[in-house]
Amino acid sequence: MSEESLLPLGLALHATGVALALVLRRQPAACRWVAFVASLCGSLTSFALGASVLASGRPVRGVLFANTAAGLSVGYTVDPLSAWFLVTLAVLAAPLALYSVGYLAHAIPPGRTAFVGMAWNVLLLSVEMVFAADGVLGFLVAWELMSLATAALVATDHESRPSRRSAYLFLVMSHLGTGCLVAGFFLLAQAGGSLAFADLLGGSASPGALRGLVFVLFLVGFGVKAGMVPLHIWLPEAHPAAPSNVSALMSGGLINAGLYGLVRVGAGGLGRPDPHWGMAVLLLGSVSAVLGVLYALGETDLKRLLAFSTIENGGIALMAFGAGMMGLAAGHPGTAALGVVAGLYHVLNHAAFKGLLFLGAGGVVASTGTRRIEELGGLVHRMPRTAGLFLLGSAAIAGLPLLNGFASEWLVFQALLRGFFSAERLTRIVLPLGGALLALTSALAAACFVKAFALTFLARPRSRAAAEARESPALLLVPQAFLALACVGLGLFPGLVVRVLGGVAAALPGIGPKPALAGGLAGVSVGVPAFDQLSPFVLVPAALVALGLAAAIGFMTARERRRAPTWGCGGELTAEAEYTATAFAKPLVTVFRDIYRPTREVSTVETAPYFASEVRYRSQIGAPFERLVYEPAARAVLAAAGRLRIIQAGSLHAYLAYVLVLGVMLLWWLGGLP
Amino acid sequence: MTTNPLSVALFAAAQAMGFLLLAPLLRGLIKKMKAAFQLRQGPRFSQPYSDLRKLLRKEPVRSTTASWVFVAGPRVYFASAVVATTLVPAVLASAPLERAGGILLLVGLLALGRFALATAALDTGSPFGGMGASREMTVGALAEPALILALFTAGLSAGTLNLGELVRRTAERGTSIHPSDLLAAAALFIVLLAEAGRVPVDNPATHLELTMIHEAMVLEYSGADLALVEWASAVKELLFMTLLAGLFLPVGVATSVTPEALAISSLALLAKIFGLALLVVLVESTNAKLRFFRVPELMAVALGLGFLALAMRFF
Amino acid sequence: MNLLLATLAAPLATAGLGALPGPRRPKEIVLVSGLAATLALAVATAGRFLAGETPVAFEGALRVDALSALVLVLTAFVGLLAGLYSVGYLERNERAGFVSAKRRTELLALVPAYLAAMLLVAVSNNLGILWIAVEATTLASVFLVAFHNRDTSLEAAWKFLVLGSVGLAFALLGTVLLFASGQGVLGEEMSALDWTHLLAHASALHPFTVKLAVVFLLIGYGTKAGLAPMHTWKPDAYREAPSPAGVLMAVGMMNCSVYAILRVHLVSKAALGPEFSERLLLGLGLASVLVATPFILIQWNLKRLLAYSSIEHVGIMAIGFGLGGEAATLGALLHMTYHTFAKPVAFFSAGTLAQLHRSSDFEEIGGGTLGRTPVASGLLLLATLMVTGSPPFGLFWSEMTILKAGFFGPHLAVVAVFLAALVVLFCGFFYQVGRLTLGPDTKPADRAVLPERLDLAMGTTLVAAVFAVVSAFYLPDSLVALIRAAVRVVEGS
Amino acid sequence: MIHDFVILCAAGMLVSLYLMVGQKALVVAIRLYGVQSLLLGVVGVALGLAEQRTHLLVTAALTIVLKALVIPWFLLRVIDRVGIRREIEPYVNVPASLLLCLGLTVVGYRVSLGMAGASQGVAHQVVGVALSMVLIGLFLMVTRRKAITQIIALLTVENAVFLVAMGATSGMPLVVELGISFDVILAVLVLGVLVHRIVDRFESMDTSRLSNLRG
Repeated sequence: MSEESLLPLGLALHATGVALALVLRRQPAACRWVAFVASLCGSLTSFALGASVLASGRPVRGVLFANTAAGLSVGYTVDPLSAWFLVTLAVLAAPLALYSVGYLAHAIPPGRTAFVGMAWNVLLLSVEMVFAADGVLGFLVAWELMSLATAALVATDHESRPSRRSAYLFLVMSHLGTGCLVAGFFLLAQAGGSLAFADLLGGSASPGALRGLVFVLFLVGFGVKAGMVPLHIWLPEAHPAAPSNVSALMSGGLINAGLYGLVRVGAGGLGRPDPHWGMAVLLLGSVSAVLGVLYALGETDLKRLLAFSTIENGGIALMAFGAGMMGLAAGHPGTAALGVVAGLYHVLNHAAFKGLLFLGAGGVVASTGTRRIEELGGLVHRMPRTAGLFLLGSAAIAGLPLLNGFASEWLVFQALLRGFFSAERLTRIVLPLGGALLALTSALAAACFVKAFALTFLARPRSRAAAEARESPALLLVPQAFLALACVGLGLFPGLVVRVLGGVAAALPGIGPKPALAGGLAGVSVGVPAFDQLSPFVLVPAALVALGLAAAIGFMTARERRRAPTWGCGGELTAEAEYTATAFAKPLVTVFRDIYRPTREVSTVETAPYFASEVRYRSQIGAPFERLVYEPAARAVLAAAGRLRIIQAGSLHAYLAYVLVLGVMLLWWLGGLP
Repeated sequence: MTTNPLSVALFAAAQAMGFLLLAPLLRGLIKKMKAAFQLRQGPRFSQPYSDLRKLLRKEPVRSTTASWVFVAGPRVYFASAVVATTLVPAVLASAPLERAGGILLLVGLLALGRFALATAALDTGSPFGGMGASREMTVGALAEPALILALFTAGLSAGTLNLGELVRRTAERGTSIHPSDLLAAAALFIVLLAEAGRVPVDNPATHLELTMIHEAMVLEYSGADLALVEWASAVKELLFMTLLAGLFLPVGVATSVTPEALAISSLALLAKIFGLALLVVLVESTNAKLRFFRVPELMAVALGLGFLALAMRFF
Repeated sequence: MNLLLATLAAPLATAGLGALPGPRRPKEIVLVSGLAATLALAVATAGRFLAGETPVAFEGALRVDALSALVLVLTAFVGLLAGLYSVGYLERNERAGFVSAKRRTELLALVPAYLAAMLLVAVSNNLGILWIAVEATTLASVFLVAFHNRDTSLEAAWKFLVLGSVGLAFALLGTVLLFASGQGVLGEEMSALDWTHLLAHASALHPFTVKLAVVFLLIGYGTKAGLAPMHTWKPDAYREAPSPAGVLMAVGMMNCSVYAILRVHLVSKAALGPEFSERLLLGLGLASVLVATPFILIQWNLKRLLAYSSIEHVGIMAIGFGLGGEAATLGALLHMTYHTFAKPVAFFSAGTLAQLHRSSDFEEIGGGTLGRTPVASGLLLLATLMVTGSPPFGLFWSEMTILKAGFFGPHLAVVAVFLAALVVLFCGFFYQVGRLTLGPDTKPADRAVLPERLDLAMGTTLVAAVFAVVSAFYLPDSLVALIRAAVRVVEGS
Repeated sequence: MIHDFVILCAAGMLVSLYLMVGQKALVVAIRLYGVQSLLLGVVGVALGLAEQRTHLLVTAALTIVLKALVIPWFLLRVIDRVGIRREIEPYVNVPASLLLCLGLTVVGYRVSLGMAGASQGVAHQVVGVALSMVLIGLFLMVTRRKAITQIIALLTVENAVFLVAMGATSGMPLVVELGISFDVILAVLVLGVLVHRIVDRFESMDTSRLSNLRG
């Protein structure tokens, strides 16, 4: 089977999935299997393609279809960068497909199985096409399809207002983005006239005001999808509203589309970037990362929490890319490569652990019927496997050593620090600031996921539903196990990943070969002379020994162990007394109150003076961007439209007057002509 | 330095053992000196050892609510601390496992320990555990950036983030007291106070629920579990002091494995740590514990110091 | 007999037969077969043209070049769809117990008559004939607007007729002036007003008079096309006219008016160079797109929504022609073609919803129609995707072609505004259709809804949908050749 | 001299239009329209005789018969049927209307100057008159509420067009001419029918009431 035919094959598989789902819409069970097995095969195919391209480093090209009338043909090119994103997508989508089969069975009404199956395959098809498109039009088609399919999936449960609303919000935002992309691409193509990426994004764009404008348009257009603050507002709404398998795909797969675009244009695609570009990306990334994790920390809805953490991780990747772009601008391909590598690595890792976490959350939601952390708790006893996997995911996303999150964040730090020696003054302040913010981010992420895991799974159940939860079936657990395995593997052998990514970075215009980092089975080493290196698996034996020692100490010394109820200050300790998620986050919310702008209300019901029979406490975290930017804008537009209603007030005389005025104006203008 | 796996393993084991054995002594030392400051007799130096022995004898009582997480927590915490000791150069100007990684890995390991313990603390459903975990993570979240910035200052001025390499280079270069080093050291010291749960951040001696952080977190632990936690905390404290000493005044560090070099550097290390301990005691006995919500301000100071250090060094 | 004349005669004959009293079935069969014949003849005529000859009649007063052939075929296609749908439409109304036999006769006669007039527009080579034909379409359609004989339909018809007549008066003035501009050049016999003749002598025409004429002609035929600010009759007329008539107006009439405008544009280009009329078209087009935007955001009625969408689309075409150049013209003609395929789906599905709910107002239909009338609502959503220019459907390609040409051209500001308007239009359209089709069932309790059936009307809608979807991926080579040839006609190369 | 005569008639038509603007009685308006059409016919006859154009004569005859006689008669019948005699207060009062019409006349003439170079000497004055008539007629439609008035105004616009056809060209080709006239008649009939329906339905000819379709 030749490489050229792999992508068409994969897309065809997805298409078959759509068709078969449509045919079998009356038998949900069969429909599930067919649709998602098709999607699984499609993902495997695109994985094979991506892998072979990454292995050989040679791009694969081909033509998909041509619209003869408009004289437009849509071809594809899978170069290492595309390949990397294809692989990332497949790593997530393959287990997701399996999960979906089991999940949809009891997560959505059977009548909609076919719909979800179709939209799902369309979505994957379009995302793969986004990564593979070799020209503007093909890209835009795929991009639009992606948005539409996603919106459709978010609106799966369209009877509920939130999902309708968030689907629409998503549609609007992504259209704003698409508009910017269209303008950007065509403005860029204006000079050459060709719409092929090879000509547009080959780094041939000549510097100037126009190029700056184009980059801003791209930053907005792709930033929307990447969940970049302040364009992120759709993300925390849309991701939770969708079924969990879709949420996982959106968080782990779709924001990558935005990041992909930014790498394409940022890393030499528009020629050597201006220094400000990289700085802008870095700063926007830092803001996204910090705000994302802060809001995640303040969140008590499990899936919203994960969505906000998606914004955080997108931000981390952006920081890396930003640092890379700054390096590129300063003429240090090594640093640029480091930044790109770090960012791409983090993208893959994020796909792995965010997928894992969303799937776990999906299992929890499916078995308890609630997403509110306050109503969960104690699940570790009822769903031990899910709990274990979720804990691993949490540790990974918190950037703890020996897991993949740590590896990529380590590289991001390296990227930020490498820029250091080679940069001028302003950069030297921006980069360490970025480092500090990254450190803050990962520390907050640790706090956030202690909360996410411990308050969901540990202690006593805080609701009936939680108390009666039951473990997810194997069909849901196996994919999670796979992703968990990916988290461990990617964490233990960063060297191998970096070696692959070095090739990807080298293939980018403007970076070229000789990235300043070496990777191998032994691990990663950055900079010459050795600036820093990382080989986690050296630590594995030490860790095992130490753990063994600890276990031995605990085991040998104590003769017998006793079980006793938790000390409740003398009283009976009930689940109500437990620390809640809100309480857990309270100190940090207080510390960062200037960002959260929380509104709280405390109401006390006093039976007798000084004897409160009950105290109610509500705390709401403000949404500044919606409140200060988007809602006023929307209101203004609608108000303006409402005022324009007068044009069509129903009076024929007015209508005739329009014609008269137009006529008079034109005649007057004509009379003025020589 | 050496790369032969066996010798590396031995080296690592030796250093870890060293830390494990000496850490309680440091605790004892500090207690004693504090007592001396307060004109009290105070416990013996070896008191912490006896405490550990006692705890190890006792049977651990575990909550009926708790799960395996509760058991795993202290062990991971302990392990992470022990592994961390193999990443910092102590007597020799090289860390046993420095190949594994540098500053960032060290910070990561400490974070891992904190993560494990905080998670486990929430397992019993005791409000104190929750409170402690929440506060520990808060302080940690603020201390970590400061720590990283302080370490970066040292690392970047030496041009490497690998602790062994770092100490070697500073040792070759000799101690140059650049103002930024002082600032960074100060930041690191504040972080040390926070990480070791010292006044003014926390008070290791108190058991008054509303003020305590670390103690609240481990309130439900007993017996060997508690012993592991305490021991690991002590190791962490010693670790931080060694780090401070190694990074900012690398006087007499052994760059070669000769008996006299080792002897000198061990003595030097002991002296430095004694000095740091004295400093800690001074701070502890001259300051009152801060209200919890004032702690962030202290951490902000540390962060500011770290950033300033970096800026001064490179701007 | 002349194929061209046959093409025109077929619908006329159908109309005549339709006007006769008689039982329902046979008349319906006559209608459908007549319109089918018309389509066949139109295609044959176009085939003749492609084969290399140019069909003419009345010594060149009627003449088929690429542009005419394109419009002819598209219009005949819509005519057939409208015919099929109107039969189904009448069936439904009888199920619901409206529509007397008289009304039925009216519809069965007027639809083909209207179509005949439109076809005449498409093939007329003569300014005078063109004007007469357009006037005829107006007179034929005014009673279709007034069909339901409600207060509102009378109002709409009145506005439609008065505005239309004013427009036609302007067009006539323009025609006369154009004739006047060629005094002593064109001669005085009938053929003096032929396009071919005018184009041949374009250089000799008196420039200023031509400018004057072009202004009046553009306002005049712009009124029929529904370019802002002469668009005001459209929403009323579309809301009141029965769906089959609506689609004839929205697609057939629009194509024909655009055809007329194009002819004027050609003469103007030949006589004055491109800038003059291109600037006018650009202005009117942009105005139309911008006017449509707010009303789609605040719309309260499904059919009016479609009216504003068609104002938007005619604006897009005008912008395309106004931008000028090979690419933009191709985009505009493609837009016309794909719009012809996509709009019927929208009109028919909306018409079905309106008919089953006995109203086209959003309040009276109520939300969540996807639950009550899944097929129609699904088709409406599909149509929404099409008319908002979403990929992979045809209008996306044409809009992209126009945008590309625009961004490559000098009018960056205009194109930027245009693009922004497109984005807002998309959002507005989806908001309206979304709140109609999605969500929980919020049908007003007092309204009964006819059950959805796979009747002839629904079948027609499905067929139209299939055509629209297929056309996005595949257009027959002959049609493509026709479009390309039409581009050459407009670009005069 | 024939040209002066033509221009005189044209001016007369304009005057009649001004008179129309100046008063409110429907009957008078219709009569004025008749006079206007008659003048138009006279123009046709004059030009036809002067330049020996038979088909111009035919058109002229057609105009006189249809527009000076048939249509007025038809309209008068309509208002008899409807029984409405006076135009109620227009949107713009009479003095203001007259001023605005002056302005419109200026616009018309200003444009027509551009045609001064056209082949015939008379052309641009006639066109000037005609353009101002078109604008004023439209203005009349904008400001008057009664359906009939609007129809009359529309017809005067048509007259203006024919004036151009005769004065500025040597008459349109006959076929076209006939077709157009036929269409105009049809249009008037249809308008009349609609007016009937409207009056039946709304008991009024006041089109300003027809404003229920908004947005």
